[in-house]
Amino acid sequence: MIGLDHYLVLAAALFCIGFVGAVVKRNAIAVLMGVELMLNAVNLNLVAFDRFGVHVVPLGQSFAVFIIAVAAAEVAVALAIILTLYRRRSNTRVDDLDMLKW
Amino acid sequence: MVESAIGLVLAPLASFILISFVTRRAAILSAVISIAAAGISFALSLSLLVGVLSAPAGAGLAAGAHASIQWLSIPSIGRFRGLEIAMGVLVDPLSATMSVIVSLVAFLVTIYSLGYMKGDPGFSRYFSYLSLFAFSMLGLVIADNYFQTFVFWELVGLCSYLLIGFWYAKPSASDAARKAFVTNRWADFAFMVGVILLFIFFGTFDFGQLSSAIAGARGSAMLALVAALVFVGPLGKSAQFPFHVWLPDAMEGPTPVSALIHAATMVAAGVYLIARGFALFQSVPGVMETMAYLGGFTALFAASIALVQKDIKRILAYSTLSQLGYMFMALGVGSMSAGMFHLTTHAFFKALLFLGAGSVIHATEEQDIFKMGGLGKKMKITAWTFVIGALALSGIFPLAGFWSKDEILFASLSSGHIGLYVLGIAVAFMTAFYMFRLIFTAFGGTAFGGTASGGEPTEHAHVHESGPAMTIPLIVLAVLSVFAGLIGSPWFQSAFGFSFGSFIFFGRPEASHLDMTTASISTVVALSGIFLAWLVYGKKLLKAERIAAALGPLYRLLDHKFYIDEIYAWVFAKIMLGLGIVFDWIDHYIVDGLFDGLGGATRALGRKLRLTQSGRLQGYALVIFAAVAIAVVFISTDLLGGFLK
Amino acid sequence: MSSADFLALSPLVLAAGGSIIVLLVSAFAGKRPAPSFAAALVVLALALAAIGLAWSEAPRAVGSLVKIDGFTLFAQALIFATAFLVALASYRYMAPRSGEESGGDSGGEYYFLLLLASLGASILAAATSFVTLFLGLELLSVSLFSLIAFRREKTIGAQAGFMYLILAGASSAFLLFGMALAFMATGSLKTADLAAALVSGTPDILVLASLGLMTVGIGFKLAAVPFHLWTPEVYDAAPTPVTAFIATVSKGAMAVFLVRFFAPSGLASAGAYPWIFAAVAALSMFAGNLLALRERRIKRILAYSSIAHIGYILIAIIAGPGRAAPTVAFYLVAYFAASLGAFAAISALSQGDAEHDGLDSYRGLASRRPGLAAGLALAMLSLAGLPLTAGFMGKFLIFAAGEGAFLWVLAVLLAVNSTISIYYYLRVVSIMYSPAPEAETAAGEAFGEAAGATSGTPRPRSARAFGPAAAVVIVAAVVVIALGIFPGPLIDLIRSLTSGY
Amino acid sequence: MSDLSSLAIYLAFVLIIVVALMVVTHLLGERHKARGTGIPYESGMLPTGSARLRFPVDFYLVAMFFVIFDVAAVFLFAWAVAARESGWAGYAAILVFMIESAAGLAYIWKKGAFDWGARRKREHLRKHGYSS
Repeated sequence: MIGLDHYLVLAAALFCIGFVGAVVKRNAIAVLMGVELMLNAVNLNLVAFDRFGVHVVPLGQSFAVFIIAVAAAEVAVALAIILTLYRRRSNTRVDDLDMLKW
Repeated sequence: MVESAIGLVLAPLASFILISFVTRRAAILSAVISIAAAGISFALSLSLLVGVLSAPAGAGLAAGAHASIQWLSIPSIGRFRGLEIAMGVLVDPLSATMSVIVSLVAFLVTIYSLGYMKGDPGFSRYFSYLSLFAFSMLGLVIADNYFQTFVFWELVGLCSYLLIGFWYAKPSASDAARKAFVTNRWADFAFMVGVILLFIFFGTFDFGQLSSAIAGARGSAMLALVAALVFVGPLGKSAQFPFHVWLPDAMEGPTPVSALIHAATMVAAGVYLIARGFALFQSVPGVMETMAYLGGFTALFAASIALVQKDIKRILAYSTLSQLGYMFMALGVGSMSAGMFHLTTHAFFKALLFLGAGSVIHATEEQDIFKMGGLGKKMKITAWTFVIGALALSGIFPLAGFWSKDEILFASLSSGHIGLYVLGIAVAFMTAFYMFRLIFTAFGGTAFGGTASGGEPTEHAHVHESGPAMTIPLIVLAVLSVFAGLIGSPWFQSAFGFSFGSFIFFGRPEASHLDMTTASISTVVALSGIFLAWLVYGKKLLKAERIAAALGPLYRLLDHKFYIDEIYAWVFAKIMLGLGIVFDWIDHYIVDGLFDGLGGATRALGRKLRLTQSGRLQGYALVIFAAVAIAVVFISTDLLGGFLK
Repeated sequence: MSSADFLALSPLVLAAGGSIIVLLVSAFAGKRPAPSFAAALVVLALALAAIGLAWSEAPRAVGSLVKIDGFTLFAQALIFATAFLVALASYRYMAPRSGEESGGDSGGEYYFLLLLASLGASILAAATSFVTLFLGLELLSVSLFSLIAFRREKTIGAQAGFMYLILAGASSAFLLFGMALAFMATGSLKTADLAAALVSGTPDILVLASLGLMTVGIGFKLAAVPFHLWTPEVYDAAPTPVTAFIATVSKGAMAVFLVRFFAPSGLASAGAYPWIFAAVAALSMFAGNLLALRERRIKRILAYSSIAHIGYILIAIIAGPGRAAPTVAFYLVAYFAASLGAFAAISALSQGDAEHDGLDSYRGLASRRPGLAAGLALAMLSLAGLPLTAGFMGKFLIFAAGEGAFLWVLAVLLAVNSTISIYYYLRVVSIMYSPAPEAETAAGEAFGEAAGATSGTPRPRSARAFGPAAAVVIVAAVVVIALGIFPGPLIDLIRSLTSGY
Repeated sequence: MSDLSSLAIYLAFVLIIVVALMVVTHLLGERHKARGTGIPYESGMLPTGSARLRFPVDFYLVAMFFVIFDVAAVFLFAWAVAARESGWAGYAAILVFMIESAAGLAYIWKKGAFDWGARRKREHLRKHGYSS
């Protein structure tokens, strides 16, 4: 029987994979995907708590829906910014974001 | 009485506003307004003094008037302690006397500036600052609580900043201004902490309420802490030993400013504040002892530096430090009367000396005394008034300085501080020596006294006496320097039934006296100082160079002012900026370094981690992660029993 | 939703609806940003006016999502007013950049995004639930990503926007993870339930872990050490008015939320948690001030100084119920006014193409633009906490709130830090008031006598005399002075509004 | 406090996995760097040109719009499930939501985001502004 623990471990693993992805990857889109993975790990957590908790109202699920929507907005803005950068620099590697160094 | 007190503060403020916004293009009008405002303040302060004097004799600090309004009131709710801050005026002998000194010197200096600043492009701006300063200083003097005092305290600091850096095109001037401000802020930081602690312990800022509250708390450790912290504020403003570095540099400002702010009034504000809060300091013997010895030390320290200075204003600046040290010493040995008396007389003769120096600088455009010489013949009024000021400063009978210095020496002796007494005598000797070194070099002899020359002789051909706007204040101050001391003399006591000591005092009125032993010792010492200066610089029987060479390292030490500036610069550069570098380093390199470190560890395996190449963005993310880990672990210690509980 | 609910939410509703209108205006009303600008100002003014309507219903909890009370309304009014001033300061700054470079866009979206960001901040300031906290936060963040990257002709802005986006995304993921854990521990998404769990006996490890994780999201928005690393770069790269917005509204809203979160329970009794805040406060103060000492660019100086100011505000927040709310409210007003004044002055100087950022370009400013120099100097002095400025009263109130042994150390550190900060604030001032290296002749006097000297040399277009940004500088200066001399009325107002805290 | 230990383990997992993943990525990753390592394998043929062709930017735009409006549907479904229970208030709320979505749609339409087929026209517009 799959219980809460399984979901939690999965969510934690997802969160970590996402974080490592965000930290390790060189491609801006991959970094973005890492961040999105972290958010989805949270969604998994919320839904699992909702399912295994004793709540009458599916609070966790509805919260997850909001998170998904916000994540989509974030991705849209991120892609727009990446596109702007891409047009100018013709690649999307994060380590080229070095103009901010001084 | 309260109305006059408010009026005397507001007149310069009105002048400041008027000059800044209306008459800033009309230079002469600005000066007239400023002078008029200072005159009004002076007249009103005289009326205050008369009012206080007409109170029954022996009323002491109780004579006068007190009025205040609630400025800020936050009632307490729950754990939030209420905050009641009043703004008020306190008129008593102390504040009345001080306001007379301040407004009188301000009045004279404003008139003097008319001549001194003539033709300066910032003429109006100068007078507006001067009025702003008069407002702030008078506001400080009549404040009835620590909070208001602090506000005006900072404001005079700001004026001092503005005026030292008045010729801001000169880098040394703006550097000096910043140095003065920042040094004072360090002292004010302790002062502020002290004041707020005071409020938290006693629930009020009011001087009157505090002095009765403090009486009930004598001997407690927190009172000692508060007194020590508050004491640091005056140390900064009066430029006592660890904070003295800003005052000599402050001479970059126009000379009348040095006379008003950095000799007569603002630097004396520290002494005034100690007198104001004497109840607080007096209840902590440790602070009083520190005050006495620190003052004595500064007096000796500064006087010794003054011995070798060449710049006329710097000599006077170190002399001011030294005299302020005297005042601290007087207060420290418990004689508020002597301290305030010396403040009064010093205000007159030191303002005179500075204005005299200004007159010389104005005429010769030179500050090095060894490039002057023979000025006595060309500038008779300046020279004679300068000599009077120097005699008064040296404490020659019966000039002002004699009486007040004698009070201080007597007070230190009678309170059992033999060491301080000896120190005071030594300082008196040095004072007489460096003042007459100055006079014999600059005013005596022929043009270019002969020791060090540099300019062409023709340069001084045009030197002539300054105009009446400058000489009249000199004469007035010279008269005051001669006679002001008499109000503390036994003769005055017997003639009018009261004297300085029975007018301003703490605890018990202090009788005026003329102790023949101390008086004659100090006079002899001062005269011998003058004599030595005459031998070296007047007659040139002893060669100054040879003395300097003989003293070698000591001379160098004095010439470099004991290297205090260098030490502070080192501390700032090494410690403050060093810490900045450390934080900078953490921000820039720990992040990269994390990766380099990881990379270094794995390089042995044949390949760098890919994240070594990644940008700083990801480094930042990793720092966030590390912070989370630390936070979670730290919080969780609560569950494991918790080392914090 | 009852009509009372609607009234209580009317500022938010107006801002939300208005932002849609501004968006449409920006697309349909021609090529100039002016219509959008005007529409945004009207919407903000209406939202500000609606605060009065909402006040008639306060305090009122709308569901479990938001609670409209005096403190919230105060914060919202502050946010909208600040956004209004930021919009004013932006107009000329953004104007030359839109139109030519960006392929014909009106650039009006800028004002839409600004509105949206202030809406997010207002929601954040009213949040009583994790859902509204998150939504407000993200509304604010997502708008800021676009605002930071708004100037498409500059890659550096896009880079900073992307960096901010990734870091904000990651930190809000941590925040959300914390919320999920709190949801599990308490079975509710109300912030009050988490706060209650925090003080009830020995807290669950879930509760503590969730707080630890949420600290990241909160700390990131506040830019407190060690979550501050993005600050200098984003401040530097973002358009100056946006920087002003980040420094004020974005941080202030989160500070208000924190105060409200800890108001009922008392952070001081929450085990090790206050220690974390204390450490963060101390680190922020020192890091901010010491890093600013070495900086030579004014926007970065202000970035570091904002880190230090968050440290000061955190002290007030730790002070707990009864003290935190009024102190933070006053400090925010003082800090907002001074920051806005400084950034608006920089914006006013940076019109045209050249960004006025290096300290050296401020040399002799006092003789070229005496008014702006005076405004900037006043802002600096207020940030430094000099008496008779709002900043002094703010610091003083924090100091007075720091009663009690635990906070004393912090209060003293505050005093030490405000002394250190004098160094770099004063450096800016004295550079402005020193003569310009190239124009020795014109540098003579700044004060009246300068009129003849400067009128001879023609001013460049960028130095156009008076614009909306200059008006913002004046407003800020007036507020700074007024609060420094007569803080009483505002404090009374704040106290009556925050009586529930 | 049984959940305590399990959660401690849970937290430990979080930490361990992060570290483990970082170690594993570099342990398993390619480590040799011969000449041909970086070249894509094309059945022995040397590749000509990059495999990564530049897609027209419009694809990304459409993808983005799809994501945004697709996610909006989530709210519609959620509302639809509870449409009866939520009553008129729910209806009003979803109506506001739809109006806002429509406004967004109107905005991007006006901005010309949907003219991606008519490449020429778009280019022309970009040059001369969107006035026509």
